[in-house]
Parts: sequence; structure tokens; C-alpha cells
Amino acid sequence: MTISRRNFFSSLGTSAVYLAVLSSLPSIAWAKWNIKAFTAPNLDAAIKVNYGDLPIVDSLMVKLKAPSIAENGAVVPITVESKLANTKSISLFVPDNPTPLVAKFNFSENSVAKVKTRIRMGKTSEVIALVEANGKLHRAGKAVKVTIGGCGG
Amino acid sequence: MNLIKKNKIYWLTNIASLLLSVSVNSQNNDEQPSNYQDAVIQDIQEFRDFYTNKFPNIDINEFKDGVYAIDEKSREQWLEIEEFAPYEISVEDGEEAFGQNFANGKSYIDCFPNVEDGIRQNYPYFDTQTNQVITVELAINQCRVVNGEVPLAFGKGKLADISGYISFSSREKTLNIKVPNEQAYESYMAGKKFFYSKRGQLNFACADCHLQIAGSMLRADILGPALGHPTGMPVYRSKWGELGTLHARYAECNKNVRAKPLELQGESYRNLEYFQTIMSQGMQVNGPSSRK
Amino acid sequence: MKIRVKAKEKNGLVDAKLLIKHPMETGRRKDKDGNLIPAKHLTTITIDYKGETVFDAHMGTGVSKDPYLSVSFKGVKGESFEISAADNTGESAKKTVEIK
Amino acid sequence: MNNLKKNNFRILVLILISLGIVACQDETGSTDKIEKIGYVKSSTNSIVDIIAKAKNSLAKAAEVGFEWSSTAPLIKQAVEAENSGNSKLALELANKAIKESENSLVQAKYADEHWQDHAIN
Repeated sequence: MTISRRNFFSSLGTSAVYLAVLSSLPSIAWAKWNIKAFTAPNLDAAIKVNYGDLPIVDSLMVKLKAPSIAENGAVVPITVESKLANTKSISLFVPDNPTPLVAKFNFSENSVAKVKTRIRMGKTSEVIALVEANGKLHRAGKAVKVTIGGCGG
Repeated sequence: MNLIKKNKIYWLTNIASLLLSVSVNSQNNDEQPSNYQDAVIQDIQEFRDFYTNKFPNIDINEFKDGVYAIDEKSREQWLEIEEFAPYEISVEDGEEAFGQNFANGKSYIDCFPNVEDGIRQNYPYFDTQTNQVITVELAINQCRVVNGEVPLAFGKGKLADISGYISFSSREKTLNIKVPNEQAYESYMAGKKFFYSKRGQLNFACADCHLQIAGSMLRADILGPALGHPTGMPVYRSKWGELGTLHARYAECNKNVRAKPLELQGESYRNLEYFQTIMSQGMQVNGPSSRK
Repeated sequence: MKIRVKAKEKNGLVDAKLLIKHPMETGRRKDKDGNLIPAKHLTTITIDYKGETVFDAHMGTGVSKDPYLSVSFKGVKGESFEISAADNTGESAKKTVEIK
Repeated sequence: MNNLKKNNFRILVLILISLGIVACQDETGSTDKIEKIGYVKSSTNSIVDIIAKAKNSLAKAAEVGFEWSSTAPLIKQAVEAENSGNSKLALELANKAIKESENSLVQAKYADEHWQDHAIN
């Protein structure tokens, strides 16, 4: 049993709900939004709340596209894709943000493990993508420089 | 070299459109084309030549994309945002407002009857009745007031949304701004003077940043070209997090050089818009746009 | 909260692009008088197709204002899917979109 | 880091001011033609008068559309300083505001006379 499922269970209120959801579990358990994960103040804590102690490996199967220099830290376009089979989720982290976990995308067998989004970066930092697949976390990172502007345009 | 040639040929059609207004005038008044119109045409040519010489590898019409015509790396991020830009929601809101009836049963459509032919490409225009420059934004509020509605704020918000819809529905139409008489030329010259006048504690003119050193870095920003700038208005700046009008941008620019911004839609900014838009004569309406 | 969607089917995959009008207030920003503006941000965006959830995004304050997402899932032209979004203050929105 | 940046910016501003404003004063060489509002050194004038002068000079700069955004805050600070009994600071700030308004009038005059020197068309 994976950690995220354990979190999922602990985040449910009553055993009645627990049972109701259990009975519909065959395909996927869609976790609830986890406030602890999204308010965790550092990367390690954010990963731990999300995934427990799953082993982390660097992987070329995780494709992370982010600009080397962000035009504006308020809107940094990101594309992340997992080429790994059985990808359950992809999480994006910005370690130097006040709360590093930016988003967690959960996939079913009917969706493609690829997402484009736009994120905030308070300052220069690495962007980290963790793909949850086959009992491991597969990691890719990219350094993004954030400059403070004001004139331009 | 080839590019420049192509631009020149394209340019001929633009001159033609300005000349058209001249010849119509001269027919009406039975006069020769006046010097001021030749002067304006020459100004436009010199303005364009400046950018062509400064950026020989950029097709001049690409300046409708602002700084993203110059810097490939920012362009990539910009295209990612333009793929589904936040201003699209504002355009939708603007379209809704545009179609809605005022309390008296009329709507903006009564003031802007030819939406399907595009609106923005003919603005700002010089109104020979009241002898002043009329911008899209001023016309929107005039429309409201005439129909008994309260005017909207000129910078950001509802009015910018409506302006955004007007630009969006005028996209790819070619800017066709006329200088119909001597008074219009005076407004044009007032705008031109503003463009080249240094102001603020930092002593910068519009031209210092957006003409002379356009494309260079100022702190962390690449300075955008003044040519083509009005084509992308209104603008959704990531920094603002919302759509804002050209005059909101002027005010911001003035603040950046520590000059107290002038009144939005006041005479000074409207004249500046008139001059700046005439400099972009013949380019395509491209607004709204997103910028950093 | 306003949801705008562009969805196109190609080779059995629906490419869905979503833009949701939302301030995404971090709770760390101050207003002009120096008071903290309370956090107001999306927490979940879910895509349901034929009664089943096919994609589910969770997010915090690190997602930009007016959040944008582009995702693909298996789907057929003419069918429709449902997008639901909810924020931390309990506000939510739904939109049904036909696949073109 | 932030402080460093601020300092850098301050230095930049100083350089720009010295290059820009001073240069433009030199070029015009006609600052004397502009009505001097008066740089008040003595304490014979009351602070209230000096602040009134600062406001008056600011109004003149605003009238020609060349008011600097930095000037009104100086006057506001001068008033606050005076109200809290710090006349020395109030005098300093009010004089600084007067100087700024003078400079913006110089700038306006320079623009009137020389804007075409900077035009490419």
C-alpha cells in the first residue's frame, strides 16, 4: 500500500465514508485536497506529507520544461510529462517558495500524464517534478532564474 | 536587405491610405495637399526606418508583438501564455457588456455600429467638430454619458474589458489614422513633443527608452519598441494581473521615471496616443496582448 | 469564478485547455492599509467524463493568478465532459463542455 | 540582498540625476531666466511660509505637466516634520521640494526649447 493511500485514508472523516469509498476502490482512489501538504514550509516536509518515505530516483523519463530565466516570476509557464507506465501522479515543487508544493496532478488510465500550467516563483529556485509510479518517486529538476523587473513592456 | 525592400513595398500601400485622406480633402477644398500631411508621412517613414536600421533582421510588421519580436527567449514564454491568455476572460466579459442594454434601451452598438468591420483600427481619430483626439476609451465613456450612464474608470477594470473586446474584434485590421486638418496636425505635434520630452526625476523621454535604446536591458527588463506598441492595447500585464489601457501604461511609464502621471484620457495622453498610433500606421491591430 | 475551456479531439484524445478566473490570493499579501489579504485560492480542479473522474489537480498558492491547465484524456467527439473547480473558501464552479 | 539592490538602484538614480538634470541645465544655460522661487536658508521666514512656497512651486510644475512624483511626498513629510516639532528637518525637506520643482520647471523649459534636438523625425 502506498503512502498516498494511507494519507488518503487518514484524511477521511468517518468510517462510514471510509467504507463507502473502499467499496468503489477497484480503479483509483482520488485523494482529498491535503492542507498539510500545501502548507508544508520546506521541500522535505512537503514530500513527506505527500508521499511518506517512497524512494526518490532521478529519471530521464520525467520531462520538465521551464524557462531558464523567467520573464515574470508571477507567471512561469511549465510543462511536465511522465513517460513512465502506471503514472499515478505528478507533483511540482518550488523549494524556495514559502510553501514548496505548487500542485499535484492525479491521473487515471484514461488521461495522459502530461500537464501544462503556470506557476509562481518568489525568487530564483529549482523547479522539481516528482512522478509517482510503480512505488517510487521519479525526479526531474530545472533551475529557473527569477529577476525583479518593473520597467519593460 | 530583402526584408527592407519588402517593407518598402508594403509601406507604399500605407502611404497611399494617408494620401487618400489628403486627396479627398484636396478635392473637397480644391486645394493642393498641404505641407503638414507630407510632414506626417515623412515622420512615419523616418520612424520606421529607425527601427529597420536598428533591427535589420526583424520584419517591421513583427513589432506588433512588442519586445517579443526582439527577444526569442521571452517570445517562447509569451507564446505559452498567448496559447490561452488570461485576457480572454476579460474579452468575454467585455463582449457581454458591449451587447448589454443601457437603462434607456440603447447599447454600445448604437455608438459603435460597425463592429463587424472592426473599430480599433480607426482610433484614435481627430474629431473635426470638437477639435480633439477621440480614443476608443474616451468614446466608450462618451457613449455611456450620452445614454445616461455613469462613466467608467479609464485605467483598468470594466472599461478596459470593453476596450479589449473592441480590439479583439478588430484584430488583423490595418491601422488607418488620418490627420484631417491643421488642428489635427497640432495635436499630432503636441503628441510628438511629449514623446521626445524628458520628464520626471530620472529625466527620461518615451523616446529615450522605447526608441533610442529599445531592445536593451534596463535592470531586468528588455525595453519594448514604441513602434507597434499601440497595436497590442489594451494589455494584460502579469505584473498587474489584469487588463489595462494604453493610458494606464503611460501612467506606469511616467511613474517609472518618477514623473507624476497625467490625467488618463486627458489631452496630453490622447495627443501622445495619436502620435504614437500614427507612427504605427499600416500595422495590424493585435490587441489585447499579454506582457510580463 | 469563471471557467473558460478550449477542447479539441484528435486521434481519440481530447486536448482540454482550461483558464479559470480566480485571484489566487496567497494570504501573504498586504492591502494598501497594511492589512493581510486573506488567502483565497483554488484547491481542486477535476475533470469528469462519462461519470468517471479522469483527471484531478490539487493546488496551493503557488499556482499563478487566473490558473491555466492543459491536459489530455481519452474521449469521443460529440460527447461532453464536466469541469469542477473549488477554492479554499468553499466557493466552487462547474462547467459542461462538448468535445469538438 | 534586497538592500543591496535598493542601494544599487539609489546609486543608479543618483547617476541618472547628475547626468540628466545637470546635463540639461548645462545645455540650456538659462536657468536664470526661470523665475527663481527661492532657496530659503535663513530662519527669518517661518516654516509655514516655506512650505507654502514649496506647494506653490509644485503647483507651477504641475501646471506645465512636469511635476515629479517625488516632490509632493517631500512636502507631505515636511508638514509632518513641522507638526512633530522638527523644524530643521521640515526646512530641509521643504527646500528640497522647492529645488525639485525648480528642476522640473527647468526640464519643462528645456523640453519646450529643445525637444526637437532629440527627435529622429
